[in-house]
Amino acid sequence: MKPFGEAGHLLRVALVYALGVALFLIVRAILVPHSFGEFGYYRGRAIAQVAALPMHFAGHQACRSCHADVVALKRSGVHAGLHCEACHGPQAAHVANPAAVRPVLPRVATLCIRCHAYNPARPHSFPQIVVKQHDPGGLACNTCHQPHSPLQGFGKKT
Amino acid sequence: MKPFGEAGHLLRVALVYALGVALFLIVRAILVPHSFGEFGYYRGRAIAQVAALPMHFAGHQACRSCHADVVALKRSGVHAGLHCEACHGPQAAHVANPAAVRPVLPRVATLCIRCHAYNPARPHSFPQIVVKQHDPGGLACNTCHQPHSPLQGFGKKT
Amino acid sequence: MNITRRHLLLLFPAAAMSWESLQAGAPEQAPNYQMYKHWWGMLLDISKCIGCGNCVRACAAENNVPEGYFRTWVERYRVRDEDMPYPQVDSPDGGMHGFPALPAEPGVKEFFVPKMCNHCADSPCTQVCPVGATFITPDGVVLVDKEYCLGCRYCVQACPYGCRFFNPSTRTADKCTLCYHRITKGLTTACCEACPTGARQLADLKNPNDPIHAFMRTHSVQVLKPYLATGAKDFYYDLDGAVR
Amino acid sequence: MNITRRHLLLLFPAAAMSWESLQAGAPEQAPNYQMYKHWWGMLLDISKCIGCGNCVRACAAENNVPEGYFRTWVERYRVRDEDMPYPQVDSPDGGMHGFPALPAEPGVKEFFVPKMCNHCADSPCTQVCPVGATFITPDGVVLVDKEYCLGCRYCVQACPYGCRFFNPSTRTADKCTLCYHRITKGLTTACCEACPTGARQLADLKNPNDPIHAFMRTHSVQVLKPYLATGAKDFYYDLDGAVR
Repeated sequence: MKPFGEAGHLLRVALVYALGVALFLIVRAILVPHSFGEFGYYRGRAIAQVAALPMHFAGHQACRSCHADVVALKRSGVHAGLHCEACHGPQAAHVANPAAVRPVLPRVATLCIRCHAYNPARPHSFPQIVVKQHDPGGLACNTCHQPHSPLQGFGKKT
Repeated sequence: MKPFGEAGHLLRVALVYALGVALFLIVRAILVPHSFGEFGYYRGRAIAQVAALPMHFAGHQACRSCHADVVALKRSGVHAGLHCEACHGPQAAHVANPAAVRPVLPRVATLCIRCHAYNPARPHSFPQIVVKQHDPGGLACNTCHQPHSPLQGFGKKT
Repeated sequence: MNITRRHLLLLFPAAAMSWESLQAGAPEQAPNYQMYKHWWGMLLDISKCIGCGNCVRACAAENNVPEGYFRTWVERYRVRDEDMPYPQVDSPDGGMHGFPALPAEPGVKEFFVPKMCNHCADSPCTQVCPVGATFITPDGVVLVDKEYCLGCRYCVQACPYGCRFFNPSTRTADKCTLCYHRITKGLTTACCEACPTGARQLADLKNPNDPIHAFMRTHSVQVLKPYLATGAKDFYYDLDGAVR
Repeated sequence: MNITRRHLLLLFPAAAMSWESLQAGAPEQAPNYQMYKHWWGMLLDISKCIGCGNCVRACAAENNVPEGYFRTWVERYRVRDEDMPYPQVDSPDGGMHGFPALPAEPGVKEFFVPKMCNHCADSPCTQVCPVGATFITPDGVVLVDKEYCLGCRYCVQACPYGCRFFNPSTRTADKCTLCYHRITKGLTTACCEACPTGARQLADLKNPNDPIHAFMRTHSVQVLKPYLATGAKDFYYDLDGAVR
């Protein structure tokens, strides 16, 4: 006795269809990353991968534990708003291994004028100098100015 | 002898065409205003017609010849920037005929608070009052304030 | 018009046209006013606008603007924090009678924005007029020729700033003339005359001594809908991103 | 992946999908960082930008941006008087090495404009990606999945702000991550860290105590190209109408 009577050919079609579905699901399971769709139409784990990238700037909170004196000096002057790495560059490697990685001192000759050379496009209230008039002798800026508190000793807010 | 030989029918067609052109030019000359196209694709005289419209505000230059004292008082106080007609309304008719057209005095009760009632949408530096707190007695503003120089006698810039 | 058939037959169409323009003559202007020496605009300083409505009333009085219609108006914006694209805007009676203070809400910024025709150098309203009844003058003011306007309202639809209306009494398009009858006589506009704080300043962009040039060189200024490239000449200072 | 044919035959497609999402698990985040509690943006104060290029250099150092490409850059605008629609703009090396002063011209206003990804809430770049390799995180940062990106460059074309580029070394689309690896650890971005004047301020719009809220309530702020309705989250203060 045939269990499906005359419908045996329908059963065979259904089996082929089921095999097709199975194949689709296998291929899909292999190709679609696990976390796809977790937060939206993208691979959710990509977020964590970007978040795990290495840092090069340590961030201004890192400096004070060792350089409290310089941070305090800076905070007392017109450079209070500057973060250390704005001038000293990325120092995450130095923070991770202070003894082995020694920061290079910035070259004052190019560092200071990067911000303070006169440029008509700068806000007029920002302190700017015409280098040749301000310093005809070609002295280094830190001959007169303490870089961490540049108006110290000039009779103004130090 | 026919002057155009066998071409007499062409002459007649040309005459009909010339009549059509003439009719077009007559109709055009009647319908298109003279000044159309003088400055652009519009009736040039329309400019003069708009320029000839009557004025209702006389303009702040007109007041001083008769009211030099008030203008001087106003100029000495915080209302220096106000033009007379900002409060007194359009006075061209009065300027044209000072004797016949007498300006109506503005109602202080509504005039002052129009600008000086507190409104959170106003610039915070603009002087504003909460009427009920500033004047619990319901006095008219000009009981204490000289409208043309409202801080006169208040120990400030008069 | 004394044009006989005989005259016309002698003229070619091109000659007829040049002859006509010879006949036209200069318009009657205020003495000494030379159109080509001016290019008018307006400076609107939002940081000074107190929403008193003086400008709206002055404009209505000067120009007989019918009740319920406005050639200039003031809008009050209420913007919740960084939610710029969705401001609340109201303008009761165009701001003519001022703005009743609304109950304060935390995190909501309020300010007033005066609005009026931008007297665009490349104005959409002028471009769509089928008969040349609206135009920009050589001194940069967009005007309506009330004798010529058909009242088709194309220009009302074309203005991206909503500055035009159909005047029910004249049955023509109507709009701000920048008080052309005043500025050609050396006066300022009625709205500027009545503004108590200097939030509106008529500006002659062709006059190198006009204070607008110094202001523009030292301040950040915006026009409304710059992406439409209309050449708008209402310059706004302190414009918030919420304003459309 | 241990899925036998027998298992699969027992599962309907819908069941298979929900089972997969169960398997996915939470991403590895910095401890204590909860994505849904933040919504990141940036405040850029043009009145404070001095064009020193610190931000551009810091970004390149922090994110290994290849030479000649920029995730952030600074533009110098030169605007002649009211001629807003036609500014001169330059950005030599993205402003990385500063801007040599140009000879002064009368009537010309100059200023700097820092630019970077706007981390749009409805970003065109995300919408066009055919594979879902670019996306906005639940905390509002538009990122690129470098493992998934095909390098088709649709997103580079779609960004109306020109903030994306094709990275020739990774051969994928590249862009500002808003230093996602820093801000999820409680630090600010490299560009903000290096900015000497505070012209750039990272802003958490979901944090009611973030200073941006007080700033926005008391200042007029703009976004770039608001008419594109991208939901841009770089808020500019003191923006001139010349800036596109």
